[in-house]
Amino acid sequence: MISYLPYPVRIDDIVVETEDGNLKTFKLVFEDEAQKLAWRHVPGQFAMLSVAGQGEIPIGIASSPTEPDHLLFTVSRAGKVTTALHQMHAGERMGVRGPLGNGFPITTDMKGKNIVIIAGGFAVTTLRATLIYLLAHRQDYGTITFIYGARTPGMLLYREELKQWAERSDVDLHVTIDREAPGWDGLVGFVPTIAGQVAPSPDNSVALICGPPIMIKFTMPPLEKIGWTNDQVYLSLENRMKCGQGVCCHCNVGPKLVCKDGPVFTRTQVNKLPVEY
Amino acid sequence: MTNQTSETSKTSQTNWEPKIIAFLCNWCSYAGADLAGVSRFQYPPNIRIVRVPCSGRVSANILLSALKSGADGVLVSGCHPGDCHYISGNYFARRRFALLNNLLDFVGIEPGRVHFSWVSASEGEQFAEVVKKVTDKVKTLGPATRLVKSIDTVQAA
Amino acid sequence: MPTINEQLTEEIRVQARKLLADKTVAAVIGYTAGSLPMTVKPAVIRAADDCGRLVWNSFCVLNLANYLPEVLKSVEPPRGPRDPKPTGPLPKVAVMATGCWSRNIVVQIQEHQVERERVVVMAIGSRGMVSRRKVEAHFSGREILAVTELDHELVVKGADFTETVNRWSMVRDNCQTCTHPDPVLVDVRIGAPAADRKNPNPFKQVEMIEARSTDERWAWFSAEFSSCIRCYACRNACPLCYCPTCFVDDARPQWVGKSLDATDTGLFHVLRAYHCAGRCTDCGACESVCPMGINMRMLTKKLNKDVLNLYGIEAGMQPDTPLPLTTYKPDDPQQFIVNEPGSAKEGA
Amino acid sequence: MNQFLFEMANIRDQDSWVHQHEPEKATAKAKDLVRMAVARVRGEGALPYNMVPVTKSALVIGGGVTGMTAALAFADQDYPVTLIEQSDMLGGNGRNIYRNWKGERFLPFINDLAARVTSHPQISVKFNSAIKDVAGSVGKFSTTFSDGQSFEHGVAVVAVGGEPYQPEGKWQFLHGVNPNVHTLLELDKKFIDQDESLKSIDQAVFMHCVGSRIPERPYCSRVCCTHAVDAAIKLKELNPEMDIFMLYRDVRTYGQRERLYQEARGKGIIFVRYDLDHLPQVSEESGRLMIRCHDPIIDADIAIQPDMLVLATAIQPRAQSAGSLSKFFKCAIDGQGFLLEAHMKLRPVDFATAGVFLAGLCHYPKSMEESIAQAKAAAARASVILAQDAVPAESVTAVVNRAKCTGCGVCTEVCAFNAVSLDDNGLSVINTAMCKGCGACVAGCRSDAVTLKNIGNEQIMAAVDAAFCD
Amino acid sequence: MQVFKLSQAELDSMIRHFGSLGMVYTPAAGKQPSARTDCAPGWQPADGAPLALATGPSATSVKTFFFPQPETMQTFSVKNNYPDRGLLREPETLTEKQIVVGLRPCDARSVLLNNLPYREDPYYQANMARTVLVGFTCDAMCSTCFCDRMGGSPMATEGLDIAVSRLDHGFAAEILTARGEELLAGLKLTPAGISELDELAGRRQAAPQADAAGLDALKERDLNRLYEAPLWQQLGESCINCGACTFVCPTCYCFDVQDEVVRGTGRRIRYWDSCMFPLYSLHTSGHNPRGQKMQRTRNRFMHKLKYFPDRFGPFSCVGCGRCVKDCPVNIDIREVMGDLLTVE
Repeated sequence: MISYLPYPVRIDDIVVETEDGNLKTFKLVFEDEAQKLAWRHVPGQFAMLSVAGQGEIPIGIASSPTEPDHLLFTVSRAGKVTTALHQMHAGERMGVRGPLGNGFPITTDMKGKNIVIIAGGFAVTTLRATLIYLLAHRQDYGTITFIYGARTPGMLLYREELKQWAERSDVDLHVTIDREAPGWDGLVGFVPTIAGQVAPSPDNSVALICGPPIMIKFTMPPLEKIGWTNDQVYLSLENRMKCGQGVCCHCNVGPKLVCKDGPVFTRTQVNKLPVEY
Repeated sequence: MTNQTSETSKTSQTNWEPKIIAFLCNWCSYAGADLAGVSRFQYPPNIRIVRVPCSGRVSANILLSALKSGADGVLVSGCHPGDCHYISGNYFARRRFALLNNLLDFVGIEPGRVHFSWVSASEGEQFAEVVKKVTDKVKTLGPATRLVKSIDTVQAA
Repeated sequence: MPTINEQLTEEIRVQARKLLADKTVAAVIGYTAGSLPMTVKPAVIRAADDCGRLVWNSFCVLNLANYLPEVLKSVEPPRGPRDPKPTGPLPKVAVMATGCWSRNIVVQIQEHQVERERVVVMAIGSRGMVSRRKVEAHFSGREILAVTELDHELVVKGADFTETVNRWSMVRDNCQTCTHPDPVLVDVRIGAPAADRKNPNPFKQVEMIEARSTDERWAWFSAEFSSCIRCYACRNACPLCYCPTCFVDDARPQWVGKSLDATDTGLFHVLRAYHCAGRCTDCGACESVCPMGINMRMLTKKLNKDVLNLYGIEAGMQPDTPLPLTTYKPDDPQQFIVNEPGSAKEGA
Repeated sequence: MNQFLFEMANIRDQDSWVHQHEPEKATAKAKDLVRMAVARVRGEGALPYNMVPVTKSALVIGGGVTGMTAALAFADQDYPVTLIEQSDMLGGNGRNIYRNWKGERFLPFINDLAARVTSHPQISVKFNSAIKDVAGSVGKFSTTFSDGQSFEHGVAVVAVGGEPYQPEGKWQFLHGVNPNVHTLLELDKKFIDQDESLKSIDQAVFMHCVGSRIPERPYCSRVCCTHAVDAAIKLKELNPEMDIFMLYRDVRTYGQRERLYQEARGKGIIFVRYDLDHLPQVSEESGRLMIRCHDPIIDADIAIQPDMLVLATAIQPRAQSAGSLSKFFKCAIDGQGFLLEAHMKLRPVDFATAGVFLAGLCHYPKSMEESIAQAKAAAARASVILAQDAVPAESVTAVVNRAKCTGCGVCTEVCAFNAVSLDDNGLSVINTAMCKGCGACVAGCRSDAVTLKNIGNEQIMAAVDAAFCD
Repeated sequence: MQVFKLSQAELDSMIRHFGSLGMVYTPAAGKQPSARTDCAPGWQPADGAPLALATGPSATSVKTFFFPQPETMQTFSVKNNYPDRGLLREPETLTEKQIVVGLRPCDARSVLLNNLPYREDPYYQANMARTVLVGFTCDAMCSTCFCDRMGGSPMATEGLDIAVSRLDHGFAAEILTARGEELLAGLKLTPAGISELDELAGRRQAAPQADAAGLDALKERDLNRLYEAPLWQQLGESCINCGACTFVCPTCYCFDVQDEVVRGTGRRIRYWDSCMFPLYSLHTSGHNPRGQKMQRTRNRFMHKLKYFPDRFGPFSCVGCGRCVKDCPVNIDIREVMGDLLTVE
């Protein structure tokens, strides 16, 4: 039987991620030890964040299963629930329902492969979870290429971690911003351009792409040019959803339910669907 | 059923005191209320003032949602016609309220749940009088039940 | 001898065909035959050859002005949401309109939803639309399989009966009390104009409710509106309800709850009616389409009465006069002001 | 702290002082008020202090005494001024008036004023000119004139004056028909021209309140009583034997002007009261004027056959006040078409529209010295703006959520400041520099597309809900 | 399976007897407000009066008993001084028996169809567990009825606990489940004789039968290929996007969730939503994947006739005809299906 009851969690810490203040990462800890132990998720899954009196909102899980003490969610202030969330403080109580959705195929299709992760804007959240997981199981995967772009340096998420990853030799990290900015000596250019330049060969590889639809659209041609096929590319779809568990029907894209059949689809699967996302 | 729950829980308190939401315009009626304070004009402690820039800021939606939230009475007060700080806000408000007032009466909301008044910044005593009149009227009507939202408190508590 | 409606239908077809053929308009909004007795389908006709599908009868209860803004948009050249409106003349759309529908178009023009020069009003003097619900009630429970319309009678057939009823007795309440059956906008005249009707008291039903006590009115309101299933057919059938986000759907702020309790449904209907204040032309579409048969028209009719009495305005009749809630007079009546000398509540 | 993050729970004035004998209930109320204030302020955000740089020049509209006075007040402070006048001459109505109630002649004064204006290096006068368009707002207006030229200015003073009512209908009293019926200004013209024929008049009648204090013009024109009494005295000076009757409703020779009234009585001028139910009847009988009226004091009908009838006609606003001008400068007008100040007591020479001021007869009927004082006041108020490098614009303004906007235009209609308009896409846009934050558009918007910064619907509802959260 | 024979009086007393076992609901005559705030209008508590059913299905569907409008999912408090402030709790599962009398076979079938997406849903299942369905088979069909075209039949009993059928003299009550049997425990009823059983069987045989061939034909159509067909544009153009069809539909089951707070006390409810509404699919960003009426109209029919069958097997329509009857603009799903079969 599915459940609609969120687990009670406490906000342990809130980090303002971006210069505009509109993205905050919430560190949540379970109030109930048994619930904490029972929680199992894979990167790419999402959960419903719940604020009593405001409602629920689906948010990708930004923490990796290999960080077992807490859950991380990076939330953009946009609607009613997220605005309320942004007004909350450490120590306050809220709810989490999940994990929901299918997640990335970390133990199946991705295992033993070279991994290319391409992220744009704040869609990087579940890919952060993925990267942390991959690094924790480093021996199970081939090369790891991580391409991440944001509008400005101040709009990059997880800046401390980006620095740490940059220093690692087992991750090929490319962080880019859209336009030149003072104090920025890294890559400049849109994600698709950078991806075309740095993406490895498609042999024995899998790509995970999350970002605004326009970025995804323009990222494919450069990849295709060097031989990538739609089967190798995983995308994460978003749609309005309410139950998160395949019942309420809100998130359907043709016959598929994003919450249950997704949010992760191969590009081959997505191409078969009507454009209702 | 739920409406009755709220009614009984309200009336069961032996000394029921109505809560009246008063939307006061910033320039006249709110200042009039301040003047009533400075002048120590006493009036019943039942109103809860929400300051708004102008009576023209108060929409039917706002007024009805105050009733929905459980206000036993609602008062909207602004500058006298012609004195609006924003020239014409209260004139528009007057038309909106005239129609709303009649419509609420039509659907059976007790006359006297919802009040409108003009009180200027210099009318502290007038303000106290209006509040007295409104409070007395609401008290004779008893707790509001019509168009009051109520959810099952038994399950929630 | 063809019936009046058959003649009108033929005239509509001829005129629509002409308008489409000579490219005066890009589309015609009208009615085509329905699949059930006493139903018609609103349709947008874009080809002259298609005009034979158009029909006109006494069951055209949905206000076609409802479709006008969207159809007008559909015939414009496509553009992005941020692109400015094209400057040159845009294609026109023809629409059938009776008195109340044409007045709705006037309100739509006043509210910038429709540009007058892009609308070709095919004006039809209304003879009153028949209430399907009244006919069904007349045959209480016996299923009606076919209804043939004569000029003054309806021939109603069921599995085991055929009965003729007087047409006017089955006409909707709003049409029976209508005083302006003829369109106020006329571009193409269909049939003969309808004379204004003298109605001794178009607000009789409203006054009957007003005459009741407060408690009786509340009982009436509660009973009438608690059968609402919140399908919003009334709202969506209304040409005035064109907001992209209706207050009732809005979560920020959540004006009205989503449940079926009396407060939520009551608030919805009070506010919906209020939002039509001074704009409603009593076309009756809301009431006609309600699957639960709720008489929500009483609320808008009450507002129409007050707007007329207090401000002397009838929606859609005075295109040059601002809508009543967008204007004022310094000496507007204010008996409801609690501290006004002579106020209704004074000393109450 | 940003001032817009502040909310006050008004415990003192609106709670403890007004419920002194009910401390428990007052405390319960105080808790509610605090909770309500917190709920409300939670939804608030810091708002920017918008500053508009000030263009240090002034526009004065109207070249009468008022306008000239205002222009000189600016110019003498070294601010460039453009003065526009619709005719080809400065002076306005003043040129048609013989003297003031102190007996001082107007024409020399006006000629002197006009000379100072035309010779002032900071004043440029545009004759035969009108306004075609006005853009911008306080601090930076840009006004285009009928000749196509435009002028940038930080403030504007509206002094378009008024005009005499031309008698008509039952107030015509044969004016324009019988050559012996004049208005006061027409009589002044004879004074100015030193018309000798006045001396030969044996009997004159003045009719007060012609066109004033009637339903169409319910106001008192204020200056005509004094003017009429003074003119009557002047006639007496010309011909002490002249019989003069004043047909009046109420005499308003206020302040020091009362002495004129006393003087008139002393000189034997006869005051006969009439009321609207007993309007004097004026007719021609065998070529002579015949006036029949009822004297309520002696309760008798009287008939006069004067040589001259003088009508003290009302002052009325110029059509352009209520027309193009109020549209261009978003000036409020009252029911009669006079321009309306922002607040009768607190802001008597300001318009509700920031940066625009008013003085003179366009405001309401007043005497010359009052107009002059008001002109100086308006210029002084306006100079407060010109003295600054930048002025703050209202921070609490309306904002439009375009996704919810229907473009119905209700907001544009109910905005008293013309701060709302429909853009090329037909959707509502707020000119925040002109918005005063009253919220009329918010309440008028059916689709919740407009909201007011920091006084949004959600915040008001949160405050209301908090009152019931005990 | 037992079959009893009932006179009108026995039928009435049987229904009265149900009142001692739980709440009994019957279709309301005309528009009746519901006795419950969480239950759609159209049903009323049985009042003991003899049941007089109109031909065809009740005004509103039986889904309201399984999928109430609204359903409280959780409750909470947001009062400052409340220790569990912000903590959501599930209300106690309702176990009070509700006996729904007078539904038609089409509605009975809808309960089973909805149970496919809802088989893991705790609230729906709790309502399944406490609801007993006493249905009346149809001895006549309305002109808007088409259950036979959707795989049902006016005499079908699928989904019912007890099925009551009219006979020439009196009624036959078929006890179909253990729950049905429970309801009748303690009642002295006359088993149907051979003649009644024969009559029942005869009536069942004579009734219109499920048209399997028609269903198969539609199933074989590749509707995905018709995704861009012009018929959607025409339908969408006349549709006014109200939710009447979805709300009267027994097999429309999608819901929205919202929190309500009144005077510090809150509840999270789910309530009927309609894919006809633009807000249904609107993203917070303002992007709407089904922003046009046509897209939403298409989605509703595609869901019923393609997506649901692809996922669960049967079409998500039982042919009750309510949407046909109540559509303000006469969109007739029978015509839509016909067009889908013929359009190229």
